[in-house]
Amino acid sequence: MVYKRLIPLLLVFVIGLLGFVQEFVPHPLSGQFREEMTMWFRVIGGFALFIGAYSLLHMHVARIRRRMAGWGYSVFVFLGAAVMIAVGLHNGGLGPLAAEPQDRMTWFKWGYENIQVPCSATIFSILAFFMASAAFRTFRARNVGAALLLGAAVIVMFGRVPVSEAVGGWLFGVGHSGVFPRAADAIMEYPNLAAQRGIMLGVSLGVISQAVRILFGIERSYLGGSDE
Amino acid sequence: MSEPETRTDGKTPALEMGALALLVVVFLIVSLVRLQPFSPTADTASAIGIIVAAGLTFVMYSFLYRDNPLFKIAENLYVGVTLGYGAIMTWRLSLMPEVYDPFFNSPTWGAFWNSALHRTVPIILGVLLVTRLSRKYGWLSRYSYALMIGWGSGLAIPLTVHSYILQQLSSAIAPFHETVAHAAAVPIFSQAWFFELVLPALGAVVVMIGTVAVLFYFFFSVEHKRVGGAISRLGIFFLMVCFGASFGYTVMGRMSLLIGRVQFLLYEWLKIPK
Amino acid sequence: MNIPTHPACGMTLARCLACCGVLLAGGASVSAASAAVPDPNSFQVIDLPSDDGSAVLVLWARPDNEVQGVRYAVEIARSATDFESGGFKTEVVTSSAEALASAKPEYFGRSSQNDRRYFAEISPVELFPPPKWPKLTPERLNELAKAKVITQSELTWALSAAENTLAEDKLSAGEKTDRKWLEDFQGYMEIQDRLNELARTRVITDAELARARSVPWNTRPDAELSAAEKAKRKWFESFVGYIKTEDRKARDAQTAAINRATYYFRLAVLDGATKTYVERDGRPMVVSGSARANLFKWGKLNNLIFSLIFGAVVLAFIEVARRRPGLFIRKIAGLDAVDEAIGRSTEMDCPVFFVHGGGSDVGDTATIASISILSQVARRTAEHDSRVHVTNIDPIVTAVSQEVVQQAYTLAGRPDAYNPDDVALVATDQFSYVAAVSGAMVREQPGAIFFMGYFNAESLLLAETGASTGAIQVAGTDQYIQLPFFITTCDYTLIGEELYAASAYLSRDPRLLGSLRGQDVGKAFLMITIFGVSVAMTAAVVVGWDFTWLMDLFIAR
Amino acid sequence: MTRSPADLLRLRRTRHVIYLLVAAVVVLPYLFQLSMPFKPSSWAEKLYHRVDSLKSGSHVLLSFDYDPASSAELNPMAQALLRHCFAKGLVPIVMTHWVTGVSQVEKLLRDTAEEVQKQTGKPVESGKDYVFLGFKPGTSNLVLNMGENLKAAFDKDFYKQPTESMPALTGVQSLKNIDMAVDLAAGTPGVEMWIVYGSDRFHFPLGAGTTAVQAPQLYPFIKSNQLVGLLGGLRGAADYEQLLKKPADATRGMLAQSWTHTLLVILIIGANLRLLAGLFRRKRTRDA
Repeated sequence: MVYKRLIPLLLVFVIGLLGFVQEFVPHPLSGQFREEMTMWFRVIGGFALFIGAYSLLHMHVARIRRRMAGWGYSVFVFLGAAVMIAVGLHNGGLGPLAAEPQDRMTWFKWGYENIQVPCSATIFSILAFFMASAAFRTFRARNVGAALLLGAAVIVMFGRVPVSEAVGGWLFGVGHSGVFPRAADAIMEYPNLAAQRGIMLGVSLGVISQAVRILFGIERSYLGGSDE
Repeated sequence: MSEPETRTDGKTPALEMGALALLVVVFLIVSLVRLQPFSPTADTASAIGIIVAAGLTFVMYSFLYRDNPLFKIAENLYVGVTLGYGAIMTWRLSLMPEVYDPFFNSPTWGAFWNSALHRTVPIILGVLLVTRLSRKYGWLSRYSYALMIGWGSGLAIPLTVHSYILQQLSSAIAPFHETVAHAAAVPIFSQAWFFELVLPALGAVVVMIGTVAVLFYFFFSVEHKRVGGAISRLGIFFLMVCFGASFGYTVMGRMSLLIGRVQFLLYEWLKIPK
Repeated sequence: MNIPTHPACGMTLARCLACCGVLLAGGASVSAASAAVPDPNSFQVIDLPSDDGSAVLVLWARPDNEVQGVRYAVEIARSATDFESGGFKTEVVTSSAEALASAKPEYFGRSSQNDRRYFAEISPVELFPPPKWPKLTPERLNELAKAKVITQSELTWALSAAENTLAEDKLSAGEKTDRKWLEDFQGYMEIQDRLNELARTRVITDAELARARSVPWNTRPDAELSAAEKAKRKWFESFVGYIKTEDRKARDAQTAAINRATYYFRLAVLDGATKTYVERDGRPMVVSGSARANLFKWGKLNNLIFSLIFGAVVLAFIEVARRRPGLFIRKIAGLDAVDEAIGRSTEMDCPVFFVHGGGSDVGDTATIASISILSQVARRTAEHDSRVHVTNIDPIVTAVSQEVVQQAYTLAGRPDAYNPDDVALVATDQFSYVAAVSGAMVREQPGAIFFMGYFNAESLLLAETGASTGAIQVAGTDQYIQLPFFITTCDYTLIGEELYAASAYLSRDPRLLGSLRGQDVGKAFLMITIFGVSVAMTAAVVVGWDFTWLMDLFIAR
Repeated sequence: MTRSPADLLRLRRTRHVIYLLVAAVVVLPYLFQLSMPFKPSSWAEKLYHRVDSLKSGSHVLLSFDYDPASSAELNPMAQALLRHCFAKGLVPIVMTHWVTGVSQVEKLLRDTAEEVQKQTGKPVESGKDYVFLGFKPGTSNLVLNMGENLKAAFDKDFYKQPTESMPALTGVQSLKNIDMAVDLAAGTPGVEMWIVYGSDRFHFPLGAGTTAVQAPQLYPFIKSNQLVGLLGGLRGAADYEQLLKKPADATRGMLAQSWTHTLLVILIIGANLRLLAGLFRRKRTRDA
């Protein structure tokens, strides 16, 4: 009990207090201390990799072993990981201990630039389609709130692109071509700013109070729910 | 572009399977014709790279139409590749420079002892972190989190107060007296008076009312009835405008991502001239 | 025509008379200037407050009858005797608004005195920098060439570079390479010259000393070297790197020492040609002072006070809640839908999805909140005898979630129904996470989906795919840029702080309810401040009071 | 809101139609090149003029905190900024907080340097005319350390050259010595982190460029003068290109942008007209 709970909680409190205090201390020592801690976390952080790799692969092993639906596809996870790690260690013939060669292509770079990058970019870009469909489906002025939501959206959306200047000029005369952009800016600068400031202040109070709970060992869920 | 290149999933009729196969063939032919990967002059590796990238792009888009075997393959491959990439990068950027080199590549004994002195504890903590995987010894990892999360929380308090509370508070307060001070000289009912005093002041009022109303909406200890109800409704309205606005603002960014892909497919895969 | 000017203060006689009323006798220049000399008692040196000990402040009063645009010379020496020997440095301060103490409220506060005294910020290490390593002189280079350390051709480059003092951008490509060569060689020689010293101070062992000595200077590219030479060079490079870091530490220590030392100061008024010292009993007055590393940033006092008070309030309310359970908390729309959603997916015999945000991290507020929501959701699913799928992107959050879910099933009395593979890490990177989760959602057709925690761009990608499966969706995040997407695609959305409140609302855990109450007090304070101070400040401006101190209370430094 | 399978099917059909429309609207402008005038937003101008006002030889820290997924939006900005820096003889100190960004940032930097070299004929070398520090883990803590001592935080640059005696870094001991910083970020770690741990503590002017999504989140910081300027999304990049008088990818993209936005606006209005019509019809039937 002492080792499993008490000491960790004490550790949290002590280190947290140090972290809190050093923020107020201009003395060089506090700077050096922070540098040291940073280095510690860089080191510790590296080890999280093993947990990640294990838990991910573990799930796919289970799928394959249990012949769960679509287990065959899980093989490709191992394929991708294995090949990528292999070429990464091979590192264009220099081996894992050398720095990556800058001047030439390695298969590791190739895999990154031709598999990972296009996949990420494509999935990200799917948002374009989803925004269109989401907007079409849900931007209906059913009540005041919804009306405000869609009104603001339409104005800002339109005001952000050059075409709005053309349309504005055509509607309100050349002198007023900036109508839509200005309206969009106004919305962004006043109501939007207000709401965000509200959320921001509320959330930051939440953050602080949680930090306090953690420091005083009241919030412990990060230690894992069950004790033993 | 989004017109799916593949149109099937396990259960759909042979017709769609056929269409899928056909599209794959078409894709390959087009690629080979446009990029000539095997012509003696071409840089085969990068040409094939572009073909793979373009193929994956289409496969990912095909999900927009329907889930299908090619997507399932791509999805799992992608998960694997990111894992592999992450692993190698962690080795290169964290484990090698922070753990391996300081001990096994130290130029002098001085350097070695130096790293032994400073790095032993964090390395032990790192190893403890990994015990998370074991049901029996998992609790050991708590020492590592305790350190990381404790430090994080301790640091978070003053920094949050600094940049999110004080900064925001002072810039929420400033506009009023600054506009008033600034526009003190301008004659009443002049154009300048309107644009330099009245408008900014109105804006400031809107922002303040909005901020307060939204803060009130997040008030949990009172029922939102009568006056309170009215204020929190106002808060909701402000939130709605805010959400609408950032949705509208976001469209732009998302569209440009799509544009990015289109540019890739047009300029690099199909090689159409700019 | 030429206007007669006063020899001392260089003003037209008329103005000179007006200002200092000196006798017309030209010889009386001393008394003339002395009238414009600061009061000796005001001349002082103090440590720069709230800093890491790298500077001192020199202060002196502004003379009542100060001459327009006069300049003050602050003379700094390492010992009082250096003033005679001339071994002192001079900082010149021109009388202006920036030079007045009132220009730096963070140093001197806001006192009406401040626009009547000048200050100069002096950083000793800038005036008395630590000695630099001597540059390679032509003589030295010739010796080295004789000693066969460098070849004749190398000598010629080095000499040409050493004599060439043109600026970098004026050099031809050839000259550039020469200079580069010299710089590299300089670095090499510095190390070589310092090896003995390093060995003496036991920074390196004798073996390493020998090894370092044995590395010859050669400029041939790696390609031309033998494996052994390559290895030697590689080792020497990392060795140099190590020595350099050691040097940096040493230099930092040196700098600190230089700053810490005591320095001696004189103050003079530069008036045209003449230089009139601030004097005490006939001799130029000398004051001394030294910089100290301080222990508290006074500028951050408001920050500290707010943190402490707010923290105390939160803790207090948690205690209150412990004593009197069942604190009131307003209804949160959407949380009552949790049961409905789970119930429905049970009827349809579909799994319940719980999706952690792509930015989740076990130290993050939203993530911790979502974990405690998860425990409630899992509890209810267990009671409804339905399955919950938890998708994760962060290994540690995965582990915690597994424990939480297992616990929930145990509490619901169905420990057997818990399957660890239902709580899985499905990907390690944002968009592969999206791909994996979207695929899973489409294939398993969940009846209810919960998106809780720290979301980035994945929010809409996941929620829209989820919507296409027809599941009931409940979302919550404190990332306000992502909120619009949840609002438009989910049936219920917890906005910002509501997410934190949700865990309290569902669990009725007094600790959470208490801190929620504490946060409400904080919000009340913020609302009142924003409103009250704005009004007060505006009123002050209108009436013309000086309320800057009120604003200072909220300045973040 | 329970949905019947029929509803879901209809929804799917509508979705597919919308997807096709969007795709068409994005692709078509590329097949018919047109151009469209627009004037830069005030915050883009602020940033541009701030950079433009720096003396040649000043050090500008550029933190490119994004990965390939958002390069479509941020690469044009990065390119424009680098071009501007090189043109004005400023010394960009480039770094990234995103592991996944390293290689593309490196590529972008190299390409831009080469391009400038070609145009001006003057050599643009790493370590002399610019520095690429590359990536180091530690995010906020890394920034704090750079504030203490930049050369200790990065003792070597990306190309393994020691930073200690690097010509490009003369006079730069820590973040306190840089003349300006600009952060292009696609998320966290990003601009807010740079504000909290960087500019607020070490007092250098900070400009920002973000994906259009992030931008609204930064308005409060502009209002409170914690940011000197802001480029929002592709439009921001296009604005900067306009100001630089070097139109490139972003400017080209604005056209497709305009059309897609218009399409969305039309879709939404259409949807609401249908809603109105629906209400109207229901009212009719009720009256009858």
